[in-house]
Amino acid sequence: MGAYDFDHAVDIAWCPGCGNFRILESVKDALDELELDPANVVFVSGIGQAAKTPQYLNAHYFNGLHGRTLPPATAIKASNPELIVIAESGDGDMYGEGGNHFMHAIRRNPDITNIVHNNMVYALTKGQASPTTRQGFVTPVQVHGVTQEPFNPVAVAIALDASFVARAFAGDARQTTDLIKKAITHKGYALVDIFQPCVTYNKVNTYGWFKQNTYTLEESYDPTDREAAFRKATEPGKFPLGVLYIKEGKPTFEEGLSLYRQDARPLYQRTVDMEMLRGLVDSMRT
Amino acid sequence: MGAYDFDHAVDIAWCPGCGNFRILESVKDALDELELDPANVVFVSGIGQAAKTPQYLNAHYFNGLHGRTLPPATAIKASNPELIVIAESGDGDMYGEGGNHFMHAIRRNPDITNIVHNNMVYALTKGQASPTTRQGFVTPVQVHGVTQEPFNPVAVAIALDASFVARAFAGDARQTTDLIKKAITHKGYALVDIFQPCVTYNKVNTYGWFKQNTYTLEESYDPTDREAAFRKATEPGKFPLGVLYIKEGKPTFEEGLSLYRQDARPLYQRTVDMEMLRGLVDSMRT
Amino acid sequence: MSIVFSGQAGQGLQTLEALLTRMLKRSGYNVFSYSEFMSRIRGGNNSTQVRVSSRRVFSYTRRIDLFVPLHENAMERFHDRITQETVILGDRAFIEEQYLDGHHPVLEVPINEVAREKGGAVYANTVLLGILAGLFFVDSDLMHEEIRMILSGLGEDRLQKNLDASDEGYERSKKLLKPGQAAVSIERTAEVRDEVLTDGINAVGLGGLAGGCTFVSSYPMSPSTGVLVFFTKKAESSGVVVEQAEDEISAVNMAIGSWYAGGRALVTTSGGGYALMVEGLSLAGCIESPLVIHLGQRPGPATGLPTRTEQADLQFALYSGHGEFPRAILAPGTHEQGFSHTRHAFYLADKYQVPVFILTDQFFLERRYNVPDLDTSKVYDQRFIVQTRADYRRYALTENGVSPRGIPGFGEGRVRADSDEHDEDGFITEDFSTRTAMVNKRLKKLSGLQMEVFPPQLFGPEDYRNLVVCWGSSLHAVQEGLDMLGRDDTAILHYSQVYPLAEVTAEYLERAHKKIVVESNATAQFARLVRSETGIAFDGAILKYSGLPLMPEDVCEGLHEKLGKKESTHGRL
Amino acid sequence: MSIVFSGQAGQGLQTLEALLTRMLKRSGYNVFSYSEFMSRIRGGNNSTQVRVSSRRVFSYTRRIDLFVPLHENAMERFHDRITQETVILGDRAFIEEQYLDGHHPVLEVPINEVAREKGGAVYANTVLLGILAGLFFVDSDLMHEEIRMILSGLGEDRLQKNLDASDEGYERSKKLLKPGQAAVSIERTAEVRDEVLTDGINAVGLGGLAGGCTFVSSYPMSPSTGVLVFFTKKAESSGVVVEQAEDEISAVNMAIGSWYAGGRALVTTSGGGYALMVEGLSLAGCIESPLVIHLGQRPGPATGLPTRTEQADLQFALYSGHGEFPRAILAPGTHEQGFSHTRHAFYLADKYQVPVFILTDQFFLERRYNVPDLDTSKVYDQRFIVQTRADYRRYALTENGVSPRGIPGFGEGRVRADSDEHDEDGFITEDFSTRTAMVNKRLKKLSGLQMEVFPPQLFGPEDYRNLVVCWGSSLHAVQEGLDMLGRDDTAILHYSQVYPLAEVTAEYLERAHKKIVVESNATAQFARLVRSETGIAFDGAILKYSGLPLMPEDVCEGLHEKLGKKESTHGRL
Ligand SMILES: Cc1ncc(C[n+]2csc(CCOP(=O)(O)OP(=O)(O)O)c2C)c(N)n1
Ligand SMILES: Cc1ncc(C[n+]2csc(CCOP(=O)(O)OP(=O)(O)O)c2C)c(N)n1
Ligand code: SF4
Ligand code: SF4
Ligand SMILES: [Mg+2]
Ligand SMILES: [Mg+2]
Repeated sequence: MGAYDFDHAVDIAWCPGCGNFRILESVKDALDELELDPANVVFVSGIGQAAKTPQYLNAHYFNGLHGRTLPPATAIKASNPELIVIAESGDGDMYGEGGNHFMHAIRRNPDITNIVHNNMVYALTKGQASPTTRQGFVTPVQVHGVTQEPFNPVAVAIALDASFVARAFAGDARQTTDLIKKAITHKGYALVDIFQPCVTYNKVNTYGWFKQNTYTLEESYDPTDREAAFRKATEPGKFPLGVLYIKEGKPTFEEGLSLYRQDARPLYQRTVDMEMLRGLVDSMRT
Repeated sequence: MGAYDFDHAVDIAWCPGCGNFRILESVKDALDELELDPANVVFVSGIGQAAKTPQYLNAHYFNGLHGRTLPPATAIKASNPELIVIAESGDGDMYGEGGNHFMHAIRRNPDITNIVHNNMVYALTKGQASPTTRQGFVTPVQVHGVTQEPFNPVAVAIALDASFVARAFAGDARQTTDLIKKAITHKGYALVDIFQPCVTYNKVNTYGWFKQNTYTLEESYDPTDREAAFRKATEPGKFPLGVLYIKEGKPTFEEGLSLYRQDARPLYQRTVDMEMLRGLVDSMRT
Repeated sequence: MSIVFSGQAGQGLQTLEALLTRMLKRSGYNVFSYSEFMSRIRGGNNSTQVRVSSRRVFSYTRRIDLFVPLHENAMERFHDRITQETVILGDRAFIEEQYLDGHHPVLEVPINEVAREKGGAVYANTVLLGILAGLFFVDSDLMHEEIRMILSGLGEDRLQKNLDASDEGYERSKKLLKPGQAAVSIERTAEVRDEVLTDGINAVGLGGLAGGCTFVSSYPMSPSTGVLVFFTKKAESSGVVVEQAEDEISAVNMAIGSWYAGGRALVTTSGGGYALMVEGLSLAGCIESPLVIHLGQRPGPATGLPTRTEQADLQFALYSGHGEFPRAILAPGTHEQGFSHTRHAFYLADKYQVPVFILTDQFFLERRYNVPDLDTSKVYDQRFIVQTRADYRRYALTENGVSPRGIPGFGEGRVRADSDEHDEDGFITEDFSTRTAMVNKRLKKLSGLQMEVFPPQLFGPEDYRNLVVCWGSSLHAVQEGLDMLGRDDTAILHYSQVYPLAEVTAEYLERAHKKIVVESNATAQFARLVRSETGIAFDGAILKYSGLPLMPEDVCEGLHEKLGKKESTHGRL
Repeated sequence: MSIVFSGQAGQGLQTLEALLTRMLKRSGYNVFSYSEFMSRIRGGNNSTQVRVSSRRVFSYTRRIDLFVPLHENAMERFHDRITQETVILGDRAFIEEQYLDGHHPVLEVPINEVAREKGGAVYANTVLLGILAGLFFVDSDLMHEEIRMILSGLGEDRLQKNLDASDEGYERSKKLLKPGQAAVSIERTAEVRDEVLTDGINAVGLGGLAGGCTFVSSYPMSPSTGVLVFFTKKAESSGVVVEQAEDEISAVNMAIGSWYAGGRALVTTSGGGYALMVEGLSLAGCIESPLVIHLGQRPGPATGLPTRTEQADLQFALYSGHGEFPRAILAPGTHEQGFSHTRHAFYLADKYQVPVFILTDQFFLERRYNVPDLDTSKVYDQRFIVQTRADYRRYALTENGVSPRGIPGFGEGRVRADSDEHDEDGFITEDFSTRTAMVNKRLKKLSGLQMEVFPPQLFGPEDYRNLVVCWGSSLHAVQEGLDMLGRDDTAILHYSQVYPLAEVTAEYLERAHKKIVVESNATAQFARLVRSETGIAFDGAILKYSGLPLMPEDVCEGLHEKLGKKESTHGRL
């Protein structure tokens, strides 16, 4: 039993065979292998099937609103930089409803890990298209098949000069675990977009399909080359798995907060400086 | 007097010398040169200094909410594809508050023109940083200077495989006019990000600065090469002006709407099909 | 008669519900059905209630006459509803020990074994359908027809297996009853056979089409997604632009944009999604755009109980949006009203250029029953847009506050819509007296809206002693609950429009000795609204907010408690 | 004495306002100032009113004693406020013909010419400052000191030119008055010199610091941006994380995230921005997060009048958010309350784990006057978080509905916050009785909030015949307006907390013969709230919604009309 397992049985609300189970295991393995104390680990999620993940591991969690995973995650890290913060949710949550936060969190570069279960569908609401749904995919709302360009999260993240961009496939547990570990240890915002088969609402992008349509980046691949990364991120055909892009040396959001430079204490340990306050009021007398 | 000029004096609420005046003229010139009937042209804007532009030319306008320029623009075009729709607003409006719509409008690809006055600042609210503000820029809210990565709209648009991406500088009226004309005649979503000096709140990115920090793309530049476009969009140093990227042959949003295939009439000309309705109700008897 | 199946998500209860209700209705029974289900795609425990009756039935009842457990823990959540009168039908393996004590009527059928014999566990539902068809004396040809209809997508082989499974169930039903035990004896009515079987989703959707809806932009959210799906299905045949937006903010701004350009747009959403539309509502208020909002309520706050029901967003719908502007809120109580009120919403929105809400809830949308007809003869197709002249002014000041509405592309004029305060032309202004005039102009429209209010409907004696007030989807539970209580000194006043509040309200309330409000929320929101308008307070409230629909039993017990013992009333005795 | 300068955006009126009010206060005058300005950066027409008095002055008055036009159309918007008593001071070129008819007292000073002589038109403001310093007998050293202080950023050369310009103005003032014309004779008070001169922005900001605020996330929006800027300026010295979010949705979700992790967070916004926070409010309600929202009202709907004032978001603040959960709404009337109530908001939010609003408006935030002190001795620094044990349960059911609040990183336990309905541990549940228990738990907190309500303040005779009720920023205009009317049978009841509504309300209202409400909105929202809680209707309402602040004259005239001629009252005659 790992540090993140419960000591009692848990009723998991996912379908048997769902890729989410694999991701849950990979996440727990990554945390265990990094020997992170669950008392310091906070999961932040939105709403959706993927967003239920934090319920099933024994850490802190903040299960907020659909699409609003990154703002609280950023704030939690900024309010107590000692915490390890993992923002984990679905493709609809992160790239659809939450698309604006996705872009601006990347710009802000908080030291958090952003895990996205990319099943190319809105599963919890029963199978509508998500931003990453491939063209032609038929759903109850997209009755003639999706016509829009699928959202390419890794290309957009690279265009935003994100500090860490990786892609994984839930079916490859070892690689997924390793990528999550790298993302957690990376300093700065780290995206791990994970292909996740939804066995109920996505009968096209199955385990087999993902297996056939992905490959692992060569050892020689240099993730610090932005242009090459963009090429990889947008190349037609199979999707590359691995760390696509790393921008080294970016300062994090928390590092930019001047108040921690003089005093590293997290916010909850601080009290009102009465003298400072008195001084401020008195300065308004003259 | 052009077709878009009023026959009476207009009190324009901009500062003397503001780049917005130049853009206003370029827009009117483009429309005049294309001989577009103002009765068919609809401007859609949000809130901000840039967003006031439609007030100052004699066409239809929908001046909606801050950040919400693209959704109504998309819907107006979809409700009456015969209209020419121009979504025009500021950088804060389009890339900050409205960032999610920016991404998803590009994916949807309505046949509209999206003009963004990029002055790298929130002008109407008195000088806070906008998403495109350069690092180090000091404002009343960013007192130590902006630390975040500036938002690169053209790179993001290319990452989203936008159908037309151009960049202009308000100081070059002829080029700006030409780019707007190209954007309007282009079929599909067309972005024209225009560098616009704000003489009041941006004392760094001035006319002179923009002049020094931009150059026009070589004649030989091939805007259909996505990788090259991304390189241009992200290259350090001076900003290239001109058409950065064109993705040919993308179907537009309106073309994807099945109802227009059988019947091209705009929505306002349609009436309820009573027999169809009766039929639907009767089908629920058995 | 109330039948309840209890199964897991993914077991196909919804198909069974559809098959059974259609089949029974076509056999001449009045039917009602409602499924309560968890916010998960597989597992857990869900249940469907189907009521079959010689009279019309519209509400979800606590009572269970026939209970069918379909998986291992199927009875766990029902201990308080299974009585010694409840017949338990099904696999012995799914019936809890305590009910096999001989004091509970049990009809054992090895449904799963039979299903497996017929090709697999997936055929359990059709075996059960067959059993029930037998018990209700349904014609087996009709049963086959329905199966062919609903399961047509399965392919010939699996279709045939389903037919065989149903036949086997049908056969078994004959042997189920011991000699002397009566089969089901509910009267059938010929007229019912041809009635319209509908849920709230279809009623609202069809009402939208009747109202001339041509544009729907929304973001999926339970329980409102069904209406989006409805329009998608009908998009082509009826000329409706349907778009799944990237978020609710986009959805509402698209809808307003569409109205501006001549569309007649609807958004469908639930509380959390509506929360994101609130700024858009205020935009519609300011630019005087029509807007139709279908708000399907579910329990909050925040994500709450995504697949459950509640009526707790009345105040939110009424007071949301910054600034002051008029609106109307319709709250249909019946499926006929779901249809007619949605149609009416388009009329009101267009005529007065204001946002209009159709306030339903998960129970309203998902429950299904037969109605004689949805009256399509009153198709609403009046258009309020004008062809503009060159001197057109979008916000011309008029007597009643309504300015002729032009759209771009139709006429000579320019159509300027502005979210800033504007003058009659639509240009931004900061003139203080224009501002005051524009506020007055917008608010004046309330008088027009007030004149067209749907009055509340009174059920029961005109000379009531007690008055039970309810709104929206609660109507039927209140009616049946009062029937159960059997008091003839008590009437029901039901509101299918909650704002503007009908002016007769005070008159009705003042005539009552005791006034009880019944709502599916925790704070009696409608009572508060009534008090804010009339000053009148209720004497009691029956409130439910567990997430389950209000049941007749809740009402009956609540009224019993509030009204005391039945008094000899009315001189009628 | 009421002075009004009328100039264009970009002419530096705000600097003049700061210089003048500081200087006059330090000379021993009571001062009040308020600028009304357009939503543009250059041009148009703005004006600043500075009132100078021997008594405390707090309100914006229609009366103008001294009018200074500073550009060509400077008088256009003031025809109805410039009377034959109004002294017009300034450049002849800016004074309209009609006022040069000899019936209006005019003090011609070629301010611009003098400024140009001193180095350029930009020095006009300091010339004017000098003139006023002279008229008010301000010590010229003090004047110089203030100029050095406020204009320190300009560099030595321009600073010196400003000083010279002011001296020249000072000199000129001596020659302005004809023999026999009196200079200004207002009594000065030594104590005033050392008082605190503050606007609402600083009062609220300092109150936030006193309340222990450590996190501010917001998006710029007039008139609330000032509070964001306040915290930015103080961020380092006081340990506050301040972040400009990409939108208001992010801002509110960040703030809630910060509370979860041990911060004490505030968002500052206006109606349109708050509209986007409404889903977040409901989130705070569900996960029982504290949250402090500074909502600076401006006229809506939609973009409305961005730089003007109104009190029209009371109902919106009260009923926004889907689902049902408690909240509190404070509406400070004075700057002292701006300070103390903001501090109190953090206390309430933290103690009850609910969202708390500080409902101000543009007028409240921008007006400036001297107060004796802001009482920092009552610094609030109580923390309500607990160190968790291993068996910690975030939503433990308790007597008063409040569960001990743990945060991650402080203790052994796990802190689980869930926007779905949850059990005591914070895990998602669909159990109906747990749901009901959790709704009850959350709503129970209302009783606690009710017990800590700020009671309304009564001004005037205890045995009043008429009662004038107001809330928030309207207090002073009502007080001065009633003073003008001079009725001693009428009292004022002012609410600085509008929700929960103080229970004494009915008692106060019932004692009045006539009850008049005064609000800066069009629909009398507070009156509606009072009626919804007490059933009591007001006899009349004085409402203003032009975008300008409520003025004493509005109140005086309104009361005169509603109360009729002054009656012989009270037995005191
Ligand atoms: C504001 C809001 N809008 C809509 C919803 C309904 N909703 C819940 S989950 C979801 C989609 C989930 O899709 P995704 O994030 O891809 O997660 P998945 O279920 O596929 O894992 C939606 C639309 C909501 N809860 N809140
Ligand atoms: C919901 C909402 N939030 C904030 C504002 C306030 N606001 C008006 S304009 C603006 C920024 C404008 O910046 P930009 O779009 O770059 O336009 P500019 O004035 O620079 O041309 C802001 C924050 C608003 N009107 N609505
Ligand atoms: S619906 Fe799809 S994503 Fe959800 S649990 Fe089932 S398989 Fe997984
Ligand atoms: S503030 Fe800047 S953007 Fe606005 S009008 Fe002035 S110069 Fe132009
Ligand atoms: Mg998904
Ligand atoms: Mg800008």
